[in-house]
Amino acid sequence: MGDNSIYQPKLAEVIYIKDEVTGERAIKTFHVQFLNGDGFEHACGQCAMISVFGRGEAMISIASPPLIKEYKQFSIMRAGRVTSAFHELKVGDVIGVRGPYGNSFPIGDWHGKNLVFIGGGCGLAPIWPVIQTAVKTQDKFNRISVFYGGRSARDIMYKTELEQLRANADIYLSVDKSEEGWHEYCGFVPANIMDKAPSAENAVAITCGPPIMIKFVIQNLKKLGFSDDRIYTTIENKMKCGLGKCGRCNVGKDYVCVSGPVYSWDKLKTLPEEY
Amino acid sequence: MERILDKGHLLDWVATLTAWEVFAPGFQDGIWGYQPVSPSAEVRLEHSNTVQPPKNFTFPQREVFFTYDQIKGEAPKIAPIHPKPKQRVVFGVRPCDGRGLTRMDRVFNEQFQDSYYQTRRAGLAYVGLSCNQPTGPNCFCKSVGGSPVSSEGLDVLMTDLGDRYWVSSVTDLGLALLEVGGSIFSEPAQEDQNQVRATRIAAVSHPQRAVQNTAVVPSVLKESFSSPLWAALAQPCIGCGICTFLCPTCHCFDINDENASSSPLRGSRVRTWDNCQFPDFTMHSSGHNPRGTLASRLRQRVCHKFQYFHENFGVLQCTGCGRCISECPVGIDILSVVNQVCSAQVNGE
Amino acid sequence: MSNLEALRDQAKKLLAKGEVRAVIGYRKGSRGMAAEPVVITRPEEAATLVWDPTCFHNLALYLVEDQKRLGKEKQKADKPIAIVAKGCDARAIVVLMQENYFKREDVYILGVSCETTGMVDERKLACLGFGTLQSASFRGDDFVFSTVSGEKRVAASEVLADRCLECRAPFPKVHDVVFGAEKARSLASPFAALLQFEKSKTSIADRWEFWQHQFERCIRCFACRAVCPMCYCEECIVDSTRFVVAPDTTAEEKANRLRWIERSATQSDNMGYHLTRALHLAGRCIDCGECDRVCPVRIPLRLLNTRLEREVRETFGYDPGASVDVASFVSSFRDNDPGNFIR
Amino acid sequence: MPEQSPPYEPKIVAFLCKWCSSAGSDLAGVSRLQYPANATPITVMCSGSVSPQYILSAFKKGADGVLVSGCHIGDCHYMEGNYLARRKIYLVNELLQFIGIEPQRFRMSWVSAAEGAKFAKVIKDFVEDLKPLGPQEKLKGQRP
Repeated sequence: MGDNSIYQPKLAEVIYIKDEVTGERAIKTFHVQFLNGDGFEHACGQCAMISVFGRGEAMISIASPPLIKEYKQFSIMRAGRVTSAFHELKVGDVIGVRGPYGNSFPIGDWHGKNLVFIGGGCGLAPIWPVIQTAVKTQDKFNRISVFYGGRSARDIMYKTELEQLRANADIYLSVDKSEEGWHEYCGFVPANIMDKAPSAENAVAITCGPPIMIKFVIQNLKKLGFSDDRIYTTIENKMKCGLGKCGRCNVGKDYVCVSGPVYSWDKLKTLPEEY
Repeated sequence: MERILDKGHLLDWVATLTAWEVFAPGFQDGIWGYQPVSPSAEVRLEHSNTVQPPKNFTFPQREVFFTYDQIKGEAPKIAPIHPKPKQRVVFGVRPCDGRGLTRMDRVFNEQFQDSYYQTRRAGLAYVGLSCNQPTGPNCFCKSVGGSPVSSEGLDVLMTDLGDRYWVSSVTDLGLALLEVGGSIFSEPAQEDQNQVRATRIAAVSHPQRAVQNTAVVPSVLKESFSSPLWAALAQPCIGCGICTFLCPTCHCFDINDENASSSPLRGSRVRTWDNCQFPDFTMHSSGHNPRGTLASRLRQRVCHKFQYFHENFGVLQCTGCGRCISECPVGIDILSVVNQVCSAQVNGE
Repeated sequence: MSNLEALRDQAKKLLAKGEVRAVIGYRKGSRGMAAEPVVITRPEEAATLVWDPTCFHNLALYLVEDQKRLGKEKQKADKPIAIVAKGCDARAIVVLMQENYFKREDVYILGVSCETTGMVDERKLACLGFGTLQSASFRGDDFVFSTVSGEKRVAASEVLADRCLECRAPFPKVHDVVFGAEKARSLASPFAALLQFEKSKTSIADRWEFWQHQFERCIRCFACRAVCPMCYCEECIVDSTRFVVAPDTTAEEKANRLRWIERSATQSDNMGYHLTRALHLAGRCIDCGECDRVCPVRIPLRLLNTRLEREVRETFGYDPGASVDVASFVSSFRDNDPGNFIR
Repeated sequence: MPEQSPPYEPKIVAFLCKWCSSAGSDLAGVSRLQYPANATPITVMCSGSVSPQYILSAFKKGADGVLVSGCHIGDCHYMEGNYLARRKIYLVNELLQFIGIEPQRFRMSWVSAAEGAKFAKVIKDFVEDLKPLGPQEKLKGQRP
């Protein structure tokens, strides 16, 4: 009976590790493959509760698109006890994964539209599966643009992948302050949006990043004419169960782990600001 | 089924319940609490109410989910742990705590069913005792949709008629408990009928403290999120966990890995009670804290009980037992908080 | 008798003249007779202050909160904050000053003397079966309670909290102004409860059985810690699973923080918490008894604290909370401290 | 004779100050003194740095006995660390006995860098005193 427990993780093996960003705000990308024929399907934007046994669990968004069935991708910034444990893992180590949790981006509603993605810092990971899915099924969408910024050039994650994306999408990178060897935009992500001014016409904006960035991105998107129901974002709160029970991720009546993490701005703005 | 039980025969009934572990209120260590009933023990149901609700029977403070055992370089061995199904009867549960169980059911038994809770819940029977008088000065069950004679969440409801109990079954499980007792009970006479009716009417008519205008509280609280009163009312709060740990409906928890040995790695993943009043409850690992102030945490507790739960499940979460009021070290009074915040909002203060 | 009107007048005057930022005191609570802590900032609020036998709370706690808030907001107070302080509260304030938590000029002490009584023990009072109580007041050596069936007068010694029965100094020695007199009293001997316990549990086995049972019952609500003015650590050892994170806390530190005590309320973990807390309070605990009063499962925490307090007083000749000018107990020593237990 | 399980060997956690007691234990080692191998030494900078929670933690993790050892009074490398340790550890000792822990399970000693023989004797005595008590279960964490 315990096997059916909603708290029981499935075992998965780490098959690939990549250092995305090094230093203080280190980010690593992991591919994990379920053992024993286990597994689950997920949708773009959903999360999983992943754990290093002996250290604990953390809720991390699944960064691989649903099209990829062989493994799940997680890009994790080193921030605390559990995420540090992930950074110590080696290929071949076994972790626990349970999920998928939360809602997902309504990609089906966006067919025929222009997609504007806006990410900052490690906030590229939650929207990455949407970008991947959109690019791989490009015939269903119009123009795809990706705005992404980091504090400095070395904080930019998915560097290679972003370069490859240039063939299929408009990529606008930025760093907060100018630095040697950087030839793209210097300044914060919200400013970069105003600089490039993507058209709101038939477009949907999807943003994820630090709360302060999201706040100004949304302000600027509205200036550009994006209506509240065409702006999507994800929020993250501390989570322990992923099942709407443990009581800490709620924003008003909404448990982010069940009703979120994906919100359109017209929905999110009705909730109290507790995130 | 309605029956009459002589008070002197209460233990005889308990003795027939051989298939069940029986618990009843007892006075130990200076407080009333639920204790296992041994054949020789005296069962006393004249308690006011227990300091702790019977929450532990379905949601213990510590629940082990599984153990892990890993030799370095090998895959971990995971051994699920699950409570053994147990048949338990708890005597003397007050109606507010019976209703508390139904609120916990909504959380653990609906979307994403919690098998730990379910297993413990499945074998559990509450033999309730209606409150002829409010059990304490801070009872307010009537104003949150309950009643001192409510049978919600109970399997059997007993009413004290002086030298005997009126015993009525509420659920099939309750009926089974009465049937096991068999001839220990007697058929109620017309006089008993009259007396129980009169007793219950009197019970319900006792004055209680009250939430004002309960019907509009959820919607008014929703408008009061930014009220300056939250900060003022939270000023004396010391941020302890009494209010929530003693609440029959608070269910927040934490999950941690507890290691017994680091090499080989051995330990267990454990759920423990947690508490929205602790400052680190919602703190992100970055240090950002969506509910970083005492005011925001008091608001969370009150709004969860009186607004969010209502929005999600259509009923108030609070059952009016009054424990959080009586036991608060500094006198924070959920009734007064709700009433003050709501009246300030309604009166546009 | 401490004159409530004089106390209110003084508080009002201090606020009206702008001599203090706020006054920490007691007011009537909403749940029956008990008073509750309040912080007032306007002179007209002074009329709500009360002083009665239900003013249990050690208000020094709110001085700590105030300092923490100022620190967090990186502010410096331009004026002192006033506080109503009983004998025990004033001792707590002295310990906090000894530890440089704040300075004497940061606080204006409105001392109140408990004279020959003290604070009521609600559990003892409940045994008298008065039913719902509306208010409590001092009357000489007695307490008067107003109940639904009229006034009840009870000798204070019958329902006094143990801590007050055993109190050596029911008068706030350190104060700016004091209400009420320093009176001689003949109450129970210091450590009476402890001595009675020791008489009843003489063997190691008896004592273990007792404490094992007590620690098993702890539900880890941390009310004992929350209510204690001396438990001001930013990060308590029990929070090592989830500790205070400052902007400059590195991931490294967060990852490697030691986990002294798990969150599970097991006997072993509970014991680790309570014993460590008792030792952290050695020489600092001024026996306000608040931890004992607030414990919802009635663990007799005062026994642990008074056991160490007795050592501190009798073996080391140290009087906690008596003077700002002596070094704190754990940061000082005497050449003749006992060493005969050392091999 | 029937086969017997190996005799009970108590586990001791010994907090030894770096300057004296730890050096004393090294001396006991290099002098080839015979003493029981029951102690797990943990070198600390000073006996004054041993927090009560170290001691409780050692018991919680299953130590049968805990030893704190430092420089003799007057010899502290930091002048007064061991004076501070003395009153602190005295209270730990009293409190442990108060809650019903056998007094034999906790011990403090002064061992200088030159006292290899004394260190050996402290450990030997400790082991002898602990053996009759059997394993320490009172403060040990029981999991799961």
